[in-house]
Amino acid sequence: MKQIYLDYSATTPVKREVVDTMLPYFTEIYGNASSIHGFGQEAKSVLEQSRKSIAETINATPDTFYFTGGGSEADNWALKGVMRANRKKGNHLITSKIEHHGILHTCTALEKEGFEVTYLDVDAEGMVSLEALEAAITDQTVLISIMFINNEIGTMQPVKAIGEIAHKHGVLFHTDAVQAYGNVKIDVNEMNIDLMSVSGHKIYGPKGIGGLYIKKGIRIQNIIEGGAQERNRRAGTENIPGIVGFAKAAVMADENLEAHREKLIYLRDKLANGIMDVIPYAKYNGHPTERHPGNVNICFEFIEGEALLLSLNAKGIAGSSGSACTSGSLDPSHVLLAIGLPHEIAHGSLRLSIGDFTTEEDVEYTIESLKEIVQKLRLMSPLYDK
Amino acid sequence: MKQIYLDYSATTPVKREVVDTMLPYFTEIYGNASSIHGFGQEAKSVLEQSRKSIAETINATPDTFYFTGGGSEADNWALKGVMRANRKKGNHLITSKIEHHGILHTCTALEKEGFEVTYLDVDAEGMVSLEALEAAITDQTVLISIMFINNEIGTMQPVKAIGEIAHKHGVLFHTDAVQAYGNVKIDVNEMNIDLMSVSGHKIYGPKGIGGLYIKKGIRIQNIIEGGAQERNRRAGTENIPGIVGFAKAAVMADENLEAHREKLIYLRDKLANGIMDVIPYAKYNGHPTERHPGNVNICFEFIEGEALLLSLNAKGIAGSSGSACTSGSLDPSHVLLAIGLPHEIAHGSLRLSIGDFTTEEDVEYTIESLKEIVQKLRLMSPLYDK
Amino acid sequence: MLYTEKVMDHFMNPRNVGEIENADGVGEVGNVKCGDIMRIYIKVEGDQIVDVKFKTFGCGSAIAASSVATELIMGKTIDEALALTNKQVIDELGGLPPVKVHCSVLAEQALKAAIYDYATKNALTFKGLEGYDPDEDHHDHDVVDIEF
Amino acid sequence: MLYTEKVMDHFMNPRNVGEIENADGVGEVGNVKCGDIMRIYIKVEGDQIVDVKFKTFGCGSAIAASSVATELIMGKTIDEALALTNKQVIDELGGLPPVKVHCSVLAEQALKAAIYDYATKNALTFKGLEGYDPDEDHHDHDVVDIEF
Ligand SMILES: Cc1ncc(COP(=O)(O)O)c(C=O)c1O
Ligand SMILES: Cc1ncc(COP(=O)(O)O)c(C=O)c1O
Ligand code: FES
Ligand code: FES
Repeated sequence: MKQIYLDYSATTPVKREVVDTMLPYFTEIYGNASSIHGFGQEAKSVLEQSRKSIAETINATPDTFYFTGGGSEADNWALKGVMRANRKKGNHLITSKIEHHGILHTCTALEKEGFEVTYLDVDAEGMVSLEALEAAITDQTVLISIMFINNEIGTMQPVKAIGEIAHKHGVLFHTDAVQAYGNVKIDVNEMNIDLMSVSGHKIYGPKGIGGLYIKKGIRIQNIIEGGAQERNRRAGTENIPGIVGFAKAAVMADENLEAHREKLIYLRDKLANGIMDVIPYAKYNGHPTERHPGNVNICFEFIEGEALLLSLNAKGIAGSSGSACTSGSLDPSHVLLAIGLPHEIAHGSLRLSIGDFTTEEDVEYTIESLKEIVQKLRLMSPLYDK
Repeated sequence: MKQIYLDYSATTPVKREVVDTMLPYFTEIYGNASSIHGFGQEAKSVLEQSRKSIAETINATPDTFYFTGGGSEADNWALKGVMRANRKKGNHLITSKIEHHGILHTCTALEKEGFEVTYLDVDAEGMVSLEALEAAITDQTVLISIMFINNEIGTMQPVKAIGEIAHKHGVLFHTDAVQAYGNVKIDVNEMNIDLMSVSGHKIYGPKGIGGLYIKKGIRIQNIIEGGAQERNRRAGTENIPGIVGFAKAAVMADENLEAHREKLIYLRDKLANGIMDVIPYAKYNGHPTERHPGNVNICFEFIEGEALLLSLNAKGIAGSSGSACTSGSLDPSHVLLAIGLPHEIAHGSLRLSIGDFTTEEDVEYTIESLKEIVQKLRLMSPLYDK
Repeated sequence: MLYTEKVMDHFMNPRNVGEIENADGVGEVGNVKCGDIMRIYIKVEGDQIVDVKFKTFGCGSAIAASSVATELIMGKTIDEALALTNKQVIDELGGLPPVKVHCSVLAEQALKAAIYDYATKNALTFKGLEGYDPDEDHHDHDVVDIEF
Repeated sequence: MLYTEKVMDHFMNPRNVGEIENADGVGEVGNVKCGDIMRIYIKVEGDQIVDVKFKTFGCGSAIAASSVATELIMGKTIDEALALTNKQVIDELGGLPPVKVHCSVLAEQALKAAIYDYATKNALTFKGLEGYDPDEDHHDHDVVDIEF
């Protein structure tokens, strides 16, 4: 059976070119980048070259980009590191209700440590209100953390304006750009970003590698202490193959950004419009224009998301009901509740995310299959009586 | 020029079989293990299979082994996680002066949080005293963390006896087994180990993946919060290729353990004896018998370690002056100072670590080259007047 | 796979989907907020269940559990049907992930609710309904030890 | 590589290694605890340094810096030699990693110490030695911004 992957927001396949770039670093140039000998110095040199390549894609200097074990670690580091290091300045953190759990659960942990967190509401399209944000700032506020692009509904926040407000009040601004990086052009300087989390496996790079941009001069504590790697800020033998692969993927994404966006937007709109045209009682979630180029998120009334996913999977189509890492949870998505959907509608959500290997035929087949599936499940549903 | 790698304790090449096992998970079975669809479930299944394989090598059940981004993360997690979660029980931690920086710098961070840390001395061969250990335990003691095998001088601690003492006093026992795993047989139950850190890249597996064994029922806080991965204990999209590679390397190491040890011990002794025979004013560090099968650590009087390493490197031989991750530091090794060596001798240290691809010729060539190099550097040294 | 082949079969090809017009008993359990509602219809002749149908809004295993439960009691006596446990449903499905055990409980409870409805309408009593309270909330997601 | 080719060349093939018997001046700086000691011998005729040799216990860049420093002052006048800065040593080596800058400072100081020894023995004064205190600790590892 044909396999159609429409879950690029959960993770992407690693591109062939990326794997090829990584391979020599497993078996040949395998040195520890901290070693003085040739094996080590070769690794060190490619490490710094990779850092530079990635930094360039976000208009940062290499010494502001730190590698981590993924996006979640970067999120944890940014929030815990900045809040703990700036206790003297204040104990207040502002975020939104639709953040990834990497942010939200870190906030819960920080609350247990005595910090105060404001969770901003979003509107029906998933947008944070700039007025509400500004109003939430107190003289205790140290950090604002608002995600660049939401992983479930794809809404993109006005990051630059958020950073402007933060800086106007002398507050630091972190953004979780795990979904945005590689899908929109990011310039940390122009966009007033002080810290930014990114992850390799969302941009056709390897899993288990990510990074945190930290503007120069920011006080931040470590969360992983030990060796002097990453300028004494993140211990652990550097994952050179992962780093090299991440950098290759980042550069490829950056060079191809416009074509990638155009293609994704075309297919996304075709998919979303196609579904909305043929399936009644459906709601297209997220912002109509300010959204991830590949994100489609739709709620189908009267049916439940997991049943939908299983049925799609039986037809070879891989989708998601929202964020991958909360599957197994029985609660509906916190993001869909935050945009004001009632529980029963939120339960019927489907996220289809398009990527570089998606074809027009994939989209057509998906629309067709989805129509059948929704119809079948609705006929089984006690809530459906049309 | 021939390249001779004698720095297996810093990191190992990834074995061909390991890379081959990893490859499909980059480009084909690339799903997010938390996803419901086929791509995800395949990943999930290999994830759990890998966990099981690794757990079996240490005689643990799969639900006690958690993947991390490396050995340093595991060390940080064990210490911070246990101490913070057991504040009600006490605030005292016991460790040794020769731990890896992943432990020592974590201890410093914990001291800043208000915990008390006892750093045990070691004897001239790097051994912790069991009497001193027992005497250090107070009613506030929550955790003892003593490394299994030291990364610089190779000394192996009496882990089982340490665990026994810990348990006799109702104290938890963590061991950093990053250097031991794959080099000695470990049975966490028989050895009274409650928590244990391991790392992939020291056993011919990939970098950027490690793990923490946590016995059932132990209270431990997370250090990376977010998604529900790793049974809610360590967030972040699972690094499936890394995990698969780590498991493959672990199983290979376990199956081949006896032959590996025999070979390493034979070459190690040949190398150490060869050097001690032909170079005067040298001191063989560590324990004569209770040591890493591949570790040779020798101090050469009147010369400095970096100059030695550079000269070796110029002859194609990759060695280390101690721990890789402190290179760049100008201070002599804390381990060598802890075994009582004076600064000037500690500065002249060389660690050569043997691994599966080392040959008898490598060893012979190294002895010969080293003799020349030491002679040349001594003739340049103002301290040498023989 | 997340589910056994048996679960997938009953999910993809559910038996006895639909409604029974003028059913002798109808039971509905679950909660739309939790994303699961199960409704079971029974037709009774004498003490025998001669027809049973279901409609379910819920996850894959809820649908599979409904299907299996209706199959298990089709043609059985009321007393036999009342003896059905969620354990039997799980066994028949070849197992369910721990987090999905409650879906099988829903099936057991929906069936009991349908029989209770039949009993109430016909002023009958059954041993298997002793102590049964249709308003009790049998739907507690937290009782299962979530393992994943 | 950690070091430039120039550094490696001077490290592997150091110029002017050794001692000068009955040297006119000998200077030693560094500290065995810190793992670096540099000793420079000079032979002076008139105001000219006609021979210079060194012995160094230290890292690769310390040896290379000694070698380059001796080469730079060989045949020079004392005043010219006193004008030598660690910056010149670094430039001549094609650069040093920031953490190794202090090795070049050692070379400058060892030379000054040797000339000071010569001056003291011969009751001479040099402009370049004004304010020079041989007992001052010029050896501070912490002054460099450690970047790696
Ligand atoms: C004893 C010991 N502990 C911890 C570590 C850290 O492991 P990793 O580099 O995987 O973070 C190492 C090696 O680097 C080690 O030798
Ligand atoms: C918005 C967002 N933040 C953080 C993460 C976590 O990244 P990682 O899986 O690399 O830890 C993800 C994806 O999993 C994400 O979509
Ligand atoms: S119906 Fe609630 S999870 Fe199955
Ligand atoms: S002599 Fe101290 S590091 Fe060079």
